[in-house]
Amino acid sequence: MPEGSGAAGLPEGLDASDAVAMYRTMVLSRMLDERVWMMNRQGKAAIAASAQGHEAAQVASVKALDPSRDHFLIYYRQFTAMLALGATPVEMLSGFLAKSGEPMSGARQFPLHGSHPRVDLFSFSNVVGTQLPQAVGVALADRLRGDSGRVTMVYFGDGAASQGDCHEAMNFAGIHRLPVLFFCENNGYATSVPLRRQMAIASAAERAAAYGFPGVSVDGRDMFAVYEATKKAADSIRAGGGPVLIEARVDRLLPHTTDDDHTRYRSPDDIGQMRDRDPVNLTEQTLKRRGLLDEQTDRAIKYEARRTVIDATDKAEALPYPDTEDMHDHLYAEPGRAL
Amino acid sequence: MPEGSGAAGLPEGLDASDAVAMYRTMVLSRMLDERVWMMNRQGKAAIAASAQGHEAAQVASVKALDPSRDHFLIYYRQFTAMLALGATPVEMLSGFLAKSGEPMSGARQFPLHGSHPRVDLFSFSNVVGTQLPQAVGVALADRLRGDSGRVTMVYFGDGAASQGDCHEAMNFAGIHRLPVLFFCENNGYATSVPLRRQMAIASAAERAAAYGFPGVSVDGRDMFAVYEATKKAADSIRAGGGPVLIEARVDRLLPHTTDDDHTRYRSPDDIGQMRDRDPVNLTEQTLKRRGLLDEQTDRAIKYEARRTVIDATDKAEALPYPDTEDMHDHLYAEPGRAL
Amino acid sequence: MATMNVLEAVRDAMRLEMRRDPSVFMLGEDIGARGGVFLASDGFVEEFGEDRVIDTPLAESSIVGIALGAAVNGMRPIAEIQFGDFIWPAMNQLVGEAARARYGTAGKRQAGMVVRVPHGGGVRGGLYHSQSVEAVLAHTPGLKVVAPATPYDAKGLLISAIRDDDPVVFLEHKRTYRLVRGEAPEGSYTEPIGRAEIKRRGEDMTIVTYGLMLHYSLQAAAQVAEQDGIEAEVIDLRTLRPLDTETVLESVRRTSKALIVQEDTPVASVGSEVAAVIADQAFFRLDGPVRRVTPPDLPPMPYSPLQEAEYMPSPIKIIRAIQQLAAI
Amino acid sequence: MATMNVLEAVRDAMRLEMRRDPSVFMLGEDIGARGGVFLASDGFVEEFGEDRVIDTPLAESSIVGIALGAAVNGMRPIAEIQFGDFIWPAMNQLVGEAARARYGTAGKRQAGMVVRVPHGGGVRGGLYHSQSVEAVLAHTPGLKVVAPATPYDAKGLLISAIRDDDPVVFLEHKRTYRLVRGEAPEGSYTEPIGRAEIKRRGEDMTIVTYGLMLHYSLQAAAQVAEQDGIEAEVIDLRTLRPLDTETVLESVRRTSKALIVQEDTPVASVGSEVAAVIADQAFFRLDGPVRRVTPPDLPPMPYSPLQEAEYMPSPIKIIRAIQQLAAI
Ligand SMILES: Cc1ncc(C[n+]2csc(CCOP(=O)(O)OP(=O)(O)O)c2C)c(N)n1
Ligand SMILES: Cc1ncc(C[n+]2csc(CCOP(=O)(O)OP(=O)(O)O)c2C)c(N)n1
Ligand SMILES: [Mg+2]
Ligand SMILES: [Mg+2]
Repeated sequence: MPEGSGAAGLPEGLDASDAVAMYRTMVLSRMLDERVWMMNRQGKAAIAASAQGHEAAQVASVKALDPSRDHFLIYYRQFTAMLALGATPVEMLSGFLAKSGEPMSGARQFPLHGSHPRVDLFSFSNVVGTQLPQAVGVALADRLRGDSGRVTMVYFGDGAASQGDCHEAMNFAGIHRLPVLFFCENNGYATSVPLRRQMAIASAAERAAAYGFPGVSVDGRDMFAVYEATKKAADSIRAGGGPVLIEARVDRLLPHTTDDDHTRYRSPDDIGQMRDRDPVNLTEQTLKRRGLLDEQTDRAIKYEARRTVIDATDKAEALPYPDTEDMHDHLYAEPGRAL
Repeated sequence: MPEGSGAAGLPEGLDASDAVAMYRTMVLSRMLDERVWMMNRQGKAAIAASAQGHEAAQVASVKALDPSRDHFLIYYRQFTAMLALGATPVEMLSGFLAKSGEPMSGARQFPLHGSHPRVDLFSFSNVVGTQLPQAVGVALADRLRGDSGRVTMVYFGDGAASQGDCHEAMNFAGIHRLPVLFFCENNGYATSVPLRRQMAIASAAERAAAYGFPGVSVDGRDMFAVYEATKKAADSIRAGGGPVLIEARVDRLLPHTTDDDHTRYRSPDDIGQMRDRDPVNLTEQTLKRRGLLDEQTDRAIKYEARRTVIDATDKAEALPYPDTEDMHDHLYAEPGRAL
Repeated sequence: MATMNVLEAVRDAMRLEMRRDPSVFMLGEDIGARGGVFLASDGFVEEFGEDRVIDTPLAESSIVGIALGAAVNGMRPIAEIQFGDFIWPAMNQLVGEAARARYGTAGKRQAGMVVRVPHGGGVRGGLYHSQSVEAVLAHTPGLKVVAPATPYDAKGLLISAIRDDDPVVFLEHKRTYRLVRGEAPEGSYTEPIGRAEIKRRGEDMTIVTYGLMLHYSLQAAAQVAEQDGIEAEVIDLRTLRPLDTETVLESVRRTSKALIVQEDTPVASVGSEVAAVIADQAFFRLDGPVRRVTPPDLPPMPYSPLQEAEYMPSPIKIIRAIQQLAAI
Repeated sequence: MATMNVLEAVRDAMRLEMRRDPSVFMLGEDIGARGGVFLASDGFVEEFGEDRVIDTPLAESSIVGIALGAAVNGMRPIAEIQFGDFIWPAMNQLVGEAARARYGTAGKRQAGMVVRVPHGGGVRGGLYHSQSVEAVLAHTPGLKVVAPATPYDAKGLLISAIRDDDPVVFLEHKRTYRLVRGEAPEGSYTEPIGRAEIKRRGEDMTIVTYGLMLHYSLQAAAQVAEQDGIEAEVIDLRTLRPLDTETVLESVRRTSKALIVQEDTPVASVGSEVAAVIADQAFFRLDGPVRRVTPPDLPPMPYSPLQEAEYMPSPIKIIRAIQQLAAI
């Protein structure tokens, strides 16, 4: 972990309570994520993609931005990011259970898809990579309005980097030096396809050079490193420095989704090794080692998270399914039912 | 011009008669191309894209390859390349006049589109960039059959480099180290859009690094430089070294097509400067300076070209239009007319 | 009122809206200094600047994807796809994303944007500068698809499209650009999206058409009226999604016969839908089959001139179809 | 004969052809070690090696574009698009390029390739794992489009598709993969592309359908036969392009009534075309409107279970439509 200039060697901009709060979100995310997986096994959640292993990268990258003015385009694996941005556990579970009141899409879509009513965050579709040109368009709109100082943060996976849309988006952003932060959560796999079958280079960050802006690769299991890199990038973007690409190297601790079985394509060694660098554990150890977290607080955080999960589960399960009639709404601005 | 190790400082692999033959093709191409433009102004050719300014790059890149075993995927501006590959002047004109016997598509398509009956060369469509993944597929087929030693040569413009397909193609070729030569004729414009509005980097060749293979930028007005770079790339590809990207820096001496007026977006200076580096003139001067071409031969070449153009014009104009009934053929392998 | 052609009507509509609303901007290939390959934005970059008239790289998927993102963030983009034939790389962003931005967020986001698409044949465009691309667009819930045929409709409908809060694909038939002239108000006005218009009254049969084919159909109708005394009603759909089936059905119920004329290939097309709606909802008022005039089921369209002419529906072919249907 | 489900039939067909013809190879996302997300190629990389079972990057346009290039150079690729919903980025290479490779070269090149597309809904797939994508494909001259509903048809038609010298899009309904079991020969056999099949005989009306809806239609037909004495004939189109209009017309001329059942949304769809053909060519034999059962004209399809169930056509809805049409 980088030894920053702040308290207890924290990166500038973070204090001890921030660090603990970030850890708290990670713990909550992990436990809620585990619950979702269980709900799938119980037949309650039709499908889930887990953020386990991505927590540090997500919580820290969100922390480095400013949700009061920045835009967030996410993808399906951003469970922790959504919590960090303010989605409630009940909201999250209502998505997995496809229940009424689900805030993103009214449960028309898979979990995490749609748009959040309180946060400037959207994810229109499951079609991998489409968010990248859209993010560039969001940033362009800010530029055209003269609305400066905002960052458009777009998350994507290593898989998405292979899409034509990724190229077109980065190229346009580079030409116009738009305020876009391209944040690649590189977990080494597009479902089952390993990185060496996805690109002939060592790091996705190298791609930035092809578009004339900086690319940075960072250990995505290290919350402070991600925070520092993202903060630096965001500052530069806000100052008019143009786009930045960050690659956060993470692990996908679980199979691609609840439908997947990663033992078909990952060796026991591979799976074992990544478990040893679980970012939630790493963060816990680091915070304790640095004296930012004591045992008692940690226990309280975990207890609280467990209670929150139980409570959210009860509440989400008690929700009804959306009315069938509702599916006819919002096709066009004009009200009116299709045939 | 590079001073190679061959005769009169020619690049290895070229002798004096090759150099003259290449020049002869350039002269013919230029005169025939001028004729085509004129035929458009006369209302005989509905549309034409000119290769003027691209001749050296095309003739030399073809020369560095081996049409008896290599594959060529071209685009609409490859007028000189087609002549160099063996298309006859009458064939070329029949395309512009949309006449019966047009060899590529039976005049179903714009000139230069379709597939040549004698050369392993095709261009399915006008949709810019689509040839790039197709070329990768052609090379993949060779690889799968164990048909080694063949190069798949794919030509494209700087405009095409912005397409998602370009990214996807290069990425796949890089991963599988396929025998593809990506040859970009960078004339600085996609129709009216100048390079700085197309990419934030100085040279399209820089893109290769993003895909893990070498990229080379070469002065495309210099026939010998293009030959050397292409030969070296082809040798390396044939030896199993994987793809290479070559950017040939050229000028588009005329407007984008006969429908265009480039004075709308190019300054008189810009237009004037490029005329001073006309590759046909440059080549003539170089060959003469090096003693490879005397005045008499030059005159003969030009005389012969003029005769060829006149003769081809007569023949092509005398051809009938294709039968209307023919348009029903070849929709599927099975004969039979659509409704 | 002023006399203008379709291209001028399009230009006029855009200029008026660009002047009126600072959130309107344009992006596409060669729309800046070049003024668009058809000169639809001639003079725009000079008047509105490079920020609002953006020459993009040659990359259609991003043109639509960026427009979508900008629309979601409150701007009103007008994206130009240079030729309909080049819309295919953008289909994912258009059909998969923009069309569902509102529906997939249950109304929390919207994508008020226009995708202008010069399209259609009969212009010596060959296989890749002649296509009709409306079938898949008309199929897609969430899109609006407009295909005007006259300067009046082009201008009024384009202004409506720019102000619309949903994604509108605006199909401009290239052949009508300079060929079709007509009256239109000089100032701003709107025509409603989603309404067909009866462009000629008649009681013997209903011709349903749009785009360039409206003009061929009107020519044919005039001729059969004169030479055969057949009075064909001609409906210009104008909007292909949502379809104004009411106007069509009301007419067919009156005339009892329907002929559909389109330039697009026949299978699973806009014309198929019109026929299907008639066969379902006007069946008992029909006294003859629902006929269609379309090109052959071949890729649009051959480059060589005789084949192109043979491929395209023409007034003559429409006349023949009218006569045959009238004789039933 | 063996009993198998649709997924096993697909796997069997591919395995047999991979063994028979070394020019057959596969490319797509997760088809290697993962065996495909539906396990259609389970065990293939082990048997045929990484060269012939290629895990591609996540990039659909190149999957189809590379397949096309390989096909043109003499191989017989089977490209997999993981879900129909993700075919949109590849539309350009498929509809714009592959479909026209033969036509645009006047027969000098061909693109014998298969694009396998698991598609369809009723699987809790939400807006992006449920789509029907056949309309635009069926619209496109130069493509062949196959949509089998039974293991027998899936296996025989897929073998035909792999051997076909033109691009074939092979639509596999995800819900049928494990749900639908049936008899099929163990060895190799072909079923002809372009032929519909009457899957149930009847004289009171003709139901035209395909894919998952075949099974719902057969259930509905059996039930109305039993409870109402209505004998519906059920035609399985099997191939959506070229359409076997002969079989449809022969049947409708016999039964005088037509009901079209499809899972795709209604507008400008395969069902529209079938209706249009009937309204044109069987008009004088019809004694009732041509009816359609489709989902509402909304993006397929909501994720929440009650809405999804309401969205999908069902045997009950088909029964109601049969009864209504029979009563006319
Ligand atoms: C265009 C498209 N193709 C295929 C899929 C199916 N799919 C869903 S996620 C995924 C892998 C994505 O990998 P990556 O971008 O690395 O994200 P990760 O899941 O690893 O976080 C695939 C192939 C899809 N959703 N969209
Ligand atoms: C996908 C697509 N978009 C737009 C066009 C229209 N168009 C034809 S050529 C061209 C410019 C191509 O520029 P470049 O690739 O640099 O080739 P050049 O003409 O300069 O040789 C454009 C925009 C097209 N043919 N295909
Ligand atoms: Mg990944
Ligand atoms: Mg260029």
